[in-house]
Amino acid sequence: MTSTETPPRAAPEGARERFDAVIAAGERVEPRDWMPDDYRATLVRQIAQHAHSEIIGMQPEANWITRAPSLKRKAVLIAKVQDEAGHGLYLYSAAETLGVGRAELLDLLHEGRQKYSSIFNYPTLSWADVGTIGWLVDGAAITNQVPLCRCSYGPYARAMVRICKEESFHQRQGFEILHVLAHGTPEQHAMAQESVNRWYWPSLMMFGPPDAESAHSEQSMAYGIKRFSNDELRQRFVDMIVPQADALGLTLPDPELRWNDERGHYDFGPVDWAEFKQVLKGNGPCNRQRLAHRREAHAAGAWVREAAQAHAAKRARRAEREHRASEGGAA
Amino acid sequence: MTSTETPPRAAPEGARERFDAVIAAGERVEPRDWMPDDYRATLVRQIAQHAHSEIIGMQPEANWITRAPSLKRKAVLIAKVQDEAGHGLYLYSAAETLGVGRAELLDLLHEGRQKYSSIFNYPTLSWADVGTIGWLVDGAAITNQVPLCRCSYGPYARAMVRICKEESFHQRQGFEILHVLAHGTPEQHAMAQESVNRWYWPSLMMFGPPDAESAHSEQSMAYGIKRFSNDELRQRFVDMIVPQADALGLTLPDPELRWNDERGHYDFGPVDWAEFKQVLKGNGPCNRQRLAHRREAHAAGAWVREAAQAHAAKRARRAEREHRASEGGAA
Amino acid sequence: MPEESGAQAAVVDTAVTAYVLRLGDDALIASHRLAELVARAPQLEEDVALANISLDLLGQARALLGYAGRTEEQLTGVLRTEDDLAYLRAENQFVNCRLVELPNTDFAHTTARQLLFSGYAFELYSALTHSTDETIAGIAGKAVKELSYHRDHAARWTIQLGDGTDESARRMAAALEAAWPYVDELFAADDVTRTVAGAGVGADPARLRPAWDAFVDGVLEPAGLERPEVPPITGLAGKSGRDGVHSEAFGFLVAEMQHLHRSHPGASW
Amino acid sequence: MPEESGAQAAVVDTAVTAYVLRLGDDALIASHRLAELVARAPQLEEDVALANISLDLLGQARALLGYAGRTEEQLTGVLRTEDDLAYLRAENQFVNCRLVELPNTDFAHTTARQLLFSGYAFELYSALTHSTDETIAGIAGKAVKELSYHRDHAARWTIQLGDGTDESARRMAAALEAAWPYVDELFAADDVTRTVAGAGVGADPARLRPAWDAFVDGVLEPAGLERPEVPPITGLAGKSGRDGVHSEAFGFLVAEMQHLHRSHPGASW
Repeated sequence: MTSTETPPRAAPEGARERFDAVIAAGERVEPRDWMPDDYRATLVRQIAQHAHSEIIGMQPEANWITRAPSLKRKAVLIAKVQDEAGHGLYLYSAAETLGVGRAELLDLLHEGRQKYSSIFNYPTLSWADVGTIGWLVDGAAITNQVPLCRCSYGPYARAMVRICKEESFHQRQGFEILHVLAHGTPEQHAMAQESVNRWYWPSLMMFGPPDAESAHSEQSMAYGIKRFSNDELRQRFVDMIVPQADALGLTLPDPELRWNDERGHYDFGPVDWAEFKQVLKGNGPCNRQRLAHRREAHAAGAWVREAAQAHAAKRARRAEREHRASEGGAA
Repeated sequence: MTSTETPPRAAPEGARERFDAVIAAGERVEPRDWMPDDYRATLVRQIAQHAHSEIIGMQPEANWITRAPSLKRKAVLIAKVQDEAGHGLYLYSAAETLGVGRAELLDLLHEGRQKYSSIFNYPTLSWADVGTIGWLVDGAAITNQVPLCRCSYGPYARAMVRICKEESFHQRQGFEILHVLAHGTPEQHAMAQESVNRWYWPSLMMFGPPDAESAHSEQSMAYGIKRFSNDELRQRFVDMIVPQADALGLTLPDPELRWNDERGHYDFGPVDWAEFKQVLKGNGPCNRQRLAHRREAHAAGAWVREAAQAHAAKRARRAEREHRASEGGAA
Repeated sequence: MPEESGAQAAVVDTAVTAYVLRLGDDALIASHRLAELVARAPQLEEDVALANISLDLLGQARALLGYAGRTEEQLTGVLRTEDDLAYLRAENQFVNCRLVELPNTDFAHTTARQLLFSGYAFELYSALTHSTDETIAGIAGKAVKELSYHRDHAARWTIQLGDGTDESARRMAAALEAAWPYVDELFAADDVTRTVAGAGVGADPARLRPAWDAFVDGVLEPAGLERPEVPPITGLAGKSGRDGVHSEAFGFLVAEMQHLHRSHPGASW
Repeated sequence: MPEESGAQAAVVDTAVTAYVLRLGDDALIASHRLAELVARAPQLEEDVALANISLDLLGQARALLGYAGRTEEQLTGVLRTEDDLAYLRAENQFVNCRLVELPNTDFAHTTARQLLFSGYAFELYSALTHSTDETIAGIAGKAVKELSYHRDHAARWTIQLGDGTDESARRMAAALEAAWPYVDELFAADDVTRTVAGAGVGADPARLRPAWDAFVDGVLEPAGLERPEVPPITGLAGKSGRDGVHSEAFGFLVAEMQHLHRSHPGASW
């Protein structure tokens, strides 16, 4: 036990031991099982952040739906953003199995008290960004998420299986968009390259700070929520995308990028964590915009959600009255 | 005196006679002069409608400012819409000389209790419409308005002199826009012709219903507010634009249009007053949109106008306090 | 008289091309307006639902525009693809009804537009499943299943909003009133509809109205809403959406939709 | 060493072209955002005033873009007109600062943007009246008179809103806070500014800041507003508006502005 762990409240006899045994055996914890408070808190924080990332992540891509350059691409993009909304739904449901409702989590997001992936604080400035987000951002997300399919918490692990499957599909679509651009007109090629230049470094930052500086990681590893370190995942991602960039005919904007035979990995240059920290602190190009958009959509929809509730309540009252009336009639 | 005339209230001795003499002599009535109530009411109604037309008329043209196809045309268009706002200002000021404030008149407009020229209930659907509005709509307006420069009410007549001067300038600009299009690419020529086809008949309707059906006209003529009948002005307009259409290389969509040597005028086909009446009744393509736009802009600006008033009041109070303090200091 | 019947066949083919283009444009623009709302819906389930409906309509649009292009090619020898038709026509070459281009002023306006349009499109495609044109019948067979869901979705929201709070009832009534003047245009007949209906290829729009009326009344009643008493909006000298005469808002939609495509003439995507 | 000085001259000419393009784009986009408000202002006097300011800026933009095109022609042999530059560049070829592209969220946001921008542009063009480039000095001489009015107009409204009602003070403070992160970009130096300042053609942006600070403080004080304590917004890997990296909103502005022109390649207007 680490010193930061909250002592479990009202743990039934032997519950802790059973929990530890499940984790040790690499088996699944399910909603009705007893679990330590900090396990629950870690999961809620992570699932919420993941859910928020899905719904905030809709914005930069939705930004290009109305301007998509062909009807086929428009259809693919709408379907992708729709999938993200669906991922948000699964993940908020997974969080609900831990006793936290979607409305509460959305409030925390809107008040800036829970985070979402900082990558979505960068703008989509060209059509090529739709491709690059698919290739690099979804690629990084998958690298992060595939291990989560074996996460110790059942509902989260199962949501991740489904999400990863769809994300791989999105990554291939992104790659294909870029491939067409990179092999298109000179303007299209330039558009693709400019986009990759902007997104490459931020996508490396998606794996979080270097292991030496990473909070939370150790306990998450012990609990079977996290399985690889930030730096391990980042390396795995770089190793994956370098040959893909070659296949695209695009370059990655890192002069220090080269194969290291000894390590059996690509070496890459230092990440500019100063910019990353500014973006994390809220000063990125789109932090304010993303939250404002969410808050506005949520506020603009308040009367609709209230109407749906009011209508449901009216129906329930009417059903009750009819039920009573029929009983009265029967009596 | 007609039977509809309201008896003047508290007319000073001989005032009515002096008023009648001024009208008969074709001289000017000025704000501080006594005038009959119905003269005042007719003028307020007409000036208000004219002012409202200027500001509602900004909308169809402003609709193309952000899409103007060259920077030069964009500048000309902004300047034109700005002139219209200026015309609105003169005209509301002229109405104020009759004791009715701008805020009150705007309320009447927003509540749909005062009218504006029905021509602005048609949409601008292509860039060519900016040219056609200048040529046909401003052309019709000038035909209507030039006689008003000799209107018996001084402030209105003087406003009209200035307005007509600027409108002629606008008409020439509109003609020039159409001339360039009509002599441009086949697509541009088609754009110009399609636009003229849509605006021709509505512009003829700007002169109001046929004389036989026109309300208000007779008294307005007697008072020197109106000087020519609707049908006279309409004929004058048609006679003006037919050769201009030839010069443009565009056709007017009336198969019955032809020179009549005996009359010394162009004959033209029957106007579809049924559509005109539907538009007047509020069912034109843009009636709701124009009023909604005005109401929204006005409502969105309420806090700004309130702030300006509050600030002025604060300054006045501060000036008063300082004045008192300096008097106190001097004492 | 092979020449005469050839000429007559060309008249029908021309009308079919025009008719399919109308259907395609209705679906394209209806889809586009819904697509504008993705990531802006009142709740996450609606982001999914609106995207879904938008996608269905886009699928219909692609099938229809593609077919319109191919039938046009038979007449002109020049093929325009679905993208040529969506991205390279001027505003006044789009022949969708004005209803589908009405802006998403609020969720009630979106709901009203969807209710009135999908109610109409459902009846239309139900009829078109019997089209003598196999391609149209095929497209209609798929579309009618999708539209049945769209119609239900709009009906459910109309009832929830009409029979929800005072505010939602007020908004839903205002939205219906704003959309209602564009209904008559859906059922208007002209040479094109008469020709295609006569040939058994298309549907007579007037015949669709009774079922549409019954559907709409069946939704308004439980929603506690009245049929708006507003007259139809006029066209321009009798011309309206089917003739390429649209609203001012439509120009901005087209500009946004086409700008990127037009900025790269001849490029593939 | 005529060759070396020739190369050096080309470096300066390239920098001047880039610099004038920045000035032109700032004016063009600032003008465009104001033009969006015509017929939407809080009162008729403001419709006149905003149109007037928009027109002044458009006039500056035309002079500057025209000159940028001509100086570029000296280097490339290819002339791009003011319209080529405004209508046929991609979004990421515009080099305006991000401040001028901020949307008109409400009248306070418009006022804040105008206050910060025209305060800066006034100092800039005051300095440029001494440019060794006669064309730039000439444009600046006219612009500085116009900007003096724009600056006064924005200052007057900032004070009226800041020292008006509670609501207006709250809105004005929020608007200032939203615009403030984009201020540093105005005064950032790079190779272009260093080269043109060194050649006496352009101004060293850092030198403009003290007078700008004094102007803004002199407005905020009677407005009862504080300098917002918000850090500058980051660029993207250090790149920002001057490098063609803009906001998402900017793409929609460009699409709307260019669609018609791009729809008629080669046409005259």
